[in-house]
Amino acid sequence: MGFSGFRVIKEALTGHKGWGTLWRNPEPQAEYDIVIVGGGGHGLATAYYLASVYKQSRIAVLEKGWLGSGNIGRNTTIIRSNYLLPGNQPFYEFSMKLWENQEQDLNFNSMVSQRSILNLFHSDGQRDAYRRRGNAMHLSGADGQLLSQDDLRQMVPFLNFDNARFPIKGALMQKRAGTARHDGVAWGYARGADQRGVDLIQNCEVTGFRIENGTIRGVETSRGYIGAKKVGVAVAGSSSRVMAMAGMRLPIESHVLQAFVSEGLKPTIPGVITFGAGHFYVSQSDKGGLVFGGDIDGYNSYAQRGNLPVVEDVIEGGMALMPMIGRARLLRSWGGIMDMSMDGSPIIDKTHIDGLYFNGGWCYGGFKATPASGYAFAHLLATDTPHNTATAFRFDRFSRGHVIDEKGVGAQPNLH
Amino acid sequence: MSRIQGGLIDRSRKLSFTFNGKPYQGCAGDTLASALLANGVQLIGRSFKYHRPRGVFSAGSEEPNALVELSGGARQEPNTRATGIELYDGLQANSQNHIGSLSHDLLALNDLFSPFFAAGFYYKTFMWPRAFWEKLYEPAIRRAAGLGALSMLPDPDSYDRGYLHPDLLVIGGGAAGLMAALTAGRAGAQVVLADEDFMLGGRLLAEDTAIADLPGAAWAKEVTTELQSLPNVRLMTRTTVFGAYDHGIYGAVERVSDHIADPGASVRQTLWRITAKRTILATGATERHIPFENNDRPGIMLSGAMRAYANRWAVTPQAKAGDPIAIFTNNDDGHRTALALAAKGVALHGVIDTRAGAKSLGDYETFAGATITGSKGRKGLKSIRIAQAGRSEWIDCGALGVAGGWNPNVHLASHHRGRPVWDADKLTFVPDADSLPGLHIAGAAAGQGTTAEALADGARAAMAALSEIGLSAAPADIPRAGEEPTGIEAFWHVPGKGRAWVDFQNDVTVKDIKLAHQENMRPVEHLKRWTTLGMATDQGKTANVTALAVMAELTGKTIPETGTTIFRPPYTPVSLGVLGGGDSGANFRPHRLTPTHAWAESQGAVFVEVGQWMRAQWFPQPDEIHWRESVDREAKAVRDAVGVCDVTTLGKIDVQGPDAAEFLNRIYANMMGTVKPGKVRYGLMLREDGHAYDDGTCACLAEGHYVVTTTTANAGLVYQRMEFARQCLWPDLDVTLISTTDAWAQLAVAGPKSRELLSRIVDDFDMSNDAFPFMSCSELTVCGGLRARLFRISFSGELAYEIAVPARYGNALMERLIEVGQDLGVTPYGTEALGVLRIEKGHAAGNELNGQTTANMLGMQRMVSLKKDSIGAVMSRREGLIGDKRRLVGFVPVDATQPVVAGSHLITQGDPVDMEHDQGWITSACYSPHLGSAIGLGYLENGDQRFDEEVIAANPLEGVSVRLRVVSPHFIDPEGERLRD
Amino acid sequence: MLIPHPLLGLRDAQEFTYLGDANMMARPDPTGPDAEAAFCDYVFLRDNPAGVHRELWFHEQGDRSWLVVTRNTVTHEILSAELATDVARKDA
Amino acid sequence: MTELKPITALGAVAPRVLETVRYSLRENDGVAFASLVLPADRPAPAVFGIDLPEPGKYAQGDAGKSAFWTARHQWMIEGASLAETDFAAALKAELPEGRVSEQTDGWITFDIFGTKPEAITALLERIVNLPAATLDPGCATRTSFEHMSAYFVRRSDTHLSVIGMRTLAGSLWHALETVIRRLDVDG
Repeated sequence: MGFSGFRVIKEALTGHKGWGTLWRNPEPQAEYDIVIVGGGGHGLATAYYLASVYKQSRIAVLEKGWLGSGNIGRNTTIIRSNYLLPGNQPFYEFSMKLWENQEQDLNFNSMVSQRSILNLFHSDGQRDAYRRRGNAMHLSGADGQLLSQDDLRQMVPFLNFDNARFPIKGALMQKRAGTARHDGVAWGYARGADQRGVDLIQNCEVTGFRIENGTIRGVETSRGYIGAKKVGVAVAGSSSRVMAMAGMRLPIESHVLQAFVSEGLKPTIPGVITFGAGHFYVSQSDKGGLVFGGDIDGYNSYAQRGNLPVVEDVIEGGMALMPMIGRARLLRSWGGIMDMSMDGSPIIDKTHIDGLYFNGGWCYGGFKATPASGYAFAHLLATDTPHNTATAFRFDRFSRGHVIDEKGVGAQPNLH
Repeated sequence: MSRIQGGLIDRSRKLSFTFNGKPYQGCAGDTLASALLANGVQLIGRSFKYHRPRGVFSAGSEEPNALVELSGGARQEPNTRATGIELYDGLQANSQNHIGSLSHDLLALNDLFSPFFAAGFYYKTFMWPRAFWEKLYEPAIRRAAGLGALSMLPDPDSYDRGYLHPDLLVIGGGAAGLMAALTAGRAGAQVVLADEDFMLGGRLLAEDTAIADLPGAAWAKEVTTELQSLPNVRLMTRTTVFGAYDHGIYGAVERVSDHIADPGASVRQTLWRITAKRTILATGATERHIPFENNDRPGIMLSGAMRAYANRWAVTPQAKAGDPIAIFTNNDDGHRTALALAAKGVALHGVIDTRAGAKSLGDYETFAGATITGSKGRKGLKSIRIAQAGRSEWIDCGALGVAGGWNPNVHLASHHRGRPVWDADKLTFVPDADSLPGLHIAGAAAGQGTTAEALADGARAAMAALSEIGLSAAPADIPRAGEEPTGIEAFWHVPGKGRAWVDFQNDVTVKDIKLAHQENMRPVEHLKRWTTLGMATDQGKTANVTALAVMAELTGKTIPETGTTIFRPPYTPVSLGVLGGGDSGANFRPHRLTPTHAWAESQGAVFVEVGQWMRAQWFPQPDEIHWRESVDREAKAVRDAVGVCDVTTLGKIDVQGPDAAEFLNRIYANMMGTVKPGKVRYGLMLREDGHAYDDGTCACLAEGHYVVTTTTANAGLVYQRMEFARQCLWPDLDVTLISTTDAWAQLAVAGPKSRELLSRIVDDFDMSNDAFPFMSCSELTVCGGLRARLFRISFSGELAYEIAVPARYGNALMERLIEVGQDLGVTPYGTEALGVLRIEKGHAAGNELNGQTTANMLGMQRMVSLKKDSIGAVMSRREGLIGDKRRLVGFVPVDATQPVVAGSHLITQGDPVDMEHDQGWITSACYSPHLGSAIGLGYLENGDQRFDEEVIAANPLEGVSVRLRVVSPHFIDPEGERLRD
Repeated sequence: MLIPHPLLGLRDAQEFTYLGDANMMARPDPTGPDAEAAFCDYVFLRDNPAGVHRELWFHEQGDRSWLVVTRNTVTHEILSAELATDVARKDA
Repeated sequence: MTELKPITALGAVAPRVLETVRYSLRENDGVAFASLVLPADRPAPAVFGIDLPEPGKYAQGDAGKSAFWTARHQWMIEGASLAETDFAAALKAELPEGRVSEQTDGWITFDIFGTKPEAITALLERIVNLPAATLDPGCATRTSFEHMSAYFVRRSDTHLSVIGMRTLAGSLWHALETVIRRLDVDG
């Protein structure tokens, strides 16, 4: 039964007895047409679009923990399509369009809030680079505006304009950018997939691939062997470990990214703001917490926690940008594992093993990509051809020399 | 008023404060919470979702309810726990999260509609129509949500940082912590003892248990005095250790002056990073409550807190002294509160004990096998309903203490994601002893909760910790402590139809947990996220274990099967001011000043931030109104006469050694090792992935001695990469690298008259073109014996030099050049003119060398030598790099009055303006005074074959598009005659 | 984190900058027959283990030495640290 | 000697001095610096009467000359009041086999004198993240402070030199002055 305001009222008046489960807890079947490894945002979205758009059936999602327990459950919830390079920008704009219809599509309020993003710039060189980027956005059909300092003083008067080490000279704004409720996105896709017959199997860890003559046959799991015609892997934070079971080395390093939330506050910050002269970005959740982050810690890590230097660095940036937050308090910090690729851009591609497909290397930008990543991966799994917005996300771009390096820092993942 | 006898407050020091504008008095030693209770104030705040009236629930940092906005103006501090605010004279506090007054909060309407706000309701609605979310629903939700408000004014206070490196860090100054610190301190170890309270003693201050025949608080004071006398022990009160990080590093915040009415010049708080060889976690325990219908009213609090208020602060929490008090418990600890209150002559209803066999431990009534099934009193508790043996009865009650058992404070032990283990006897999670390397857990934090246990365990932990680091301690003489009963039987919540709160601040009730179960949100993380349990500012310190128990009951699993509770840093919320401490304004990051900065300042230069550097951007003359006038004048002066510019910011690396030439060959794409003494060569560096990285010059001062320059931005990184090559790739090459950027002031002297100008300052040095041609270098002296280095290199395309002198003379050299060159028209120029000059000459800089480009794109493919290996050489030959047809070219507007705008994208005439037809972009642009029009550089597909073609520079971002003509990037002297002249 | 510098003792990791996998010291032979493929592996592919990892740290705020640190990426425990030059000479 | 007049790192004619209750902070523009690298395969000889120190250490020699370890086989040689001389040339003459780089104006010394040893200890707690023993008298090390890299040389129990990059002198002074003034207030 669908969700709606009327339904909420009806259930409230009858003791909430009518709400069913958001999804089933099915036992794994012996074989599926398509097995998705990873019940995070991208895996669940993939399953949803496979079932809804590509009309595939006999699909399972295998999740080693609980649904949404990956990076979809611990991120700073920003959605945007303000990329520079042609390999990226159309894909993220496609994702933005999917966000814009997501709640109605899923019948689930994932609280997509198009409250805008401001990328501040602090020098003429940065302005030129943002103009190049803003124009790339327009070229791909996205929106963007270049704001002056005067515009910003009107819009976000609490920024440190007058006593700054790196004066704020303006910003690239994308109005359609904003935030979404991260858990809600996972649950919305999970519920949608479940309603379309996808088996979402929790506490089911993939422990190996069964590969015969270069073709995938199925996966070994903590709940037994499961046969599969096709296997799609979308396991951010575990990509290298999982693909190593198929004998692959990846152009990926795993790093820790910390994120932070303050205590709840009355409305303070209108949209998303990123500091161009320090490592800091911030938005405010509907509950009132300032949600912010900065750089990755910088060393390989699977520990899901970071260290103090980056905590201090991020918050120093925040204080320099908006010194009115000094009296707010940090409530919680956490760390997620980021699969940092060698050029800072993701991979959605077939592997050299027939029937084995890979989706990963999202660095710390995977959340905003969730809908398009799921859509494009579903397209690849269903049709064996890349989705037209994701043609550049190939494995062989590294060896052939077609990297998609937005930051221009080369094969050093901790700088992307 | 409900002050009673005794306590640890100083009744002789009265402190005035206001709450919601109304004046009150308290005593030194009070917290805001105890002082408000002493004044009969029960209603202090409103809950998050339903805006229910709330009062003080605890006596410590676990407080979910009594949050206030402390102070006013720019110092307004929202969400501050009244239980942790040390009272000072003149304190102002206000309640928060209500519209209208605290007692008549308009948002309390939410409470009436609470059935609609069940767990997860917002995921199910507010979806139609789509546009209403941002415009209507979300703003309304945001206004109602949130807690306190920021002032929106910059934080006026200063914060400090510090670093400590003790042998032993003891966290918590209660019985276990004091005993641990004493044991280690007497053994001579370097000890830091940190406690969040303003007095040491922890729970001893709240109890009446005797130690060594002294009241616990008196014993704590004695120990404190001894610890203070030990030079190797540092006692840090008002200091919260908030996070456990890797390798024994802990973060702590010391509240230096928050408790002082007038802190003067003192910092507000200090962030300490404590690197300890070993750590003892002696953080005690937090009490649980037992949910029952309407258990959230002001006047209902934790039983242990009630005992603390009576014993330490001499207050009881009723609105009126004399209103009777009751205790609801499933364990012996509730009875201890009854005993403490009875001993102070407080009127007691008795103890409602869920255990069938419960008996009174003193002179008060016990209702065995009884529960509380409801309460009344909208803004303060009026009555409770006691159910016993199938009957229930309403009785008047002014305050209720609830005792559900104690949870060890495992927080820091779980910061490395270590999971606590369930102790079925004690009915609680205790931390895994191996949860964190180097950490020993002692006392109530380890489940050793009686005073006697804690004393012994603290001493034991200290000895164990010291022995691990090679220090020995004499076995401590453990003082005798009074007995404390500890019996407990599981009882997690009182079943019923009404709302029974589990998590007070976020308004999560037993019903919400049931709904989460019904909807299959059963894994503990789903439960938390669906209901928001434990997500409030207290991180669910008083709620999480109870919630697990409720879920366990629903699923039929055990509590440990259902889940565990782990906590994330920080232990309690920490101000962003102190975490981002230090300078947040103009000194947020250091400034590097060039050696001529003082002179430039005296000339009225306009400065610009270039990374860490402050550089002169231009030097306005009195009659110049627009910056372009200054820049045009400066650029022209270089083309026509001579200009001087401080270029010290370029990185300089001294390269020495017999293998220096070979090393440079491997670092640079082009052949560099063959540059002869007295010569300079331009060089291009690639990254190992084959992309262009940095460019600069290499001057050979003598055989085996070179000075390499880098771009300003990459100075540090190039040095680091060169060290990598030297140490990690080719350790057998005998070469030395020393960064000498700061040692030399380097001035560019450029223009047709530069030779003439320099010849006026050099000491006996032949400046002629023959003796010192283009790309020469030499060591020499200037201005009567000052050692200097002279390089004949050009960035502007003019005859030009760079001269370096010891940095302290840079300022004077600049003055001298300007002074002696007046007749030549010498002109100082800044970075803006420097940019114009290099664009006119077609020199790539940061906008072109942005890490995405190749030697091909720069037109420098021939510089990548095929005769030798160098970093990036192999990879630069990959198909994608070789096949890249974009080339750096120049652009002029077809209509000379039009601008060229950097960041515009290039589109072939007639093509649609979209990504598919993107042909490149403008990297740099300026107005060229030499050409009298705007010019630009940019990368264009097949650009080197498209000279004279007209293309569109599309700038839809700003709604303009300009027709440009493709030209050579060398707007000036394409043959390079001037610089060789 | 604390890094046990072979010459200077325990130093806070904040004094260092991180490069990554110590395999980056094993630069392929540029003259080999499959040099380009070997370099592609060298530059782009990583083992990225969850567990013991040999990696390069640069003591930027100290003696400017490159260290090979052996560290567990799951627990962050550091098992050893050596001067990269010594390691490179040994491996040569 | 040149007819040009030098200025100090802080941009003035005379070095800056700050006297507070517990500290004296002095810009010392007179120290000459040269870095010395010696071939790895030989034992380090004495230079200007200095036995070149071990890692983390500082040593004094003849006539105001001293040295501290900066990296393996590498030292910074200091010459008090020799900043106006060609100190690198003098060092090269002393030790022809050494590789010498002139560093005099690469660095600036800020001398801090505490009224008592405890004053220096308290200061070190605020500015360097190192165990106290790392900077006992006779020790020297490089570390970061307020986003700047500097050498810290403990010349005696009441004398600490902070040697920072010359172009950062203003920011370094600001940071040191801030800490010193706070310690006067908060101890």
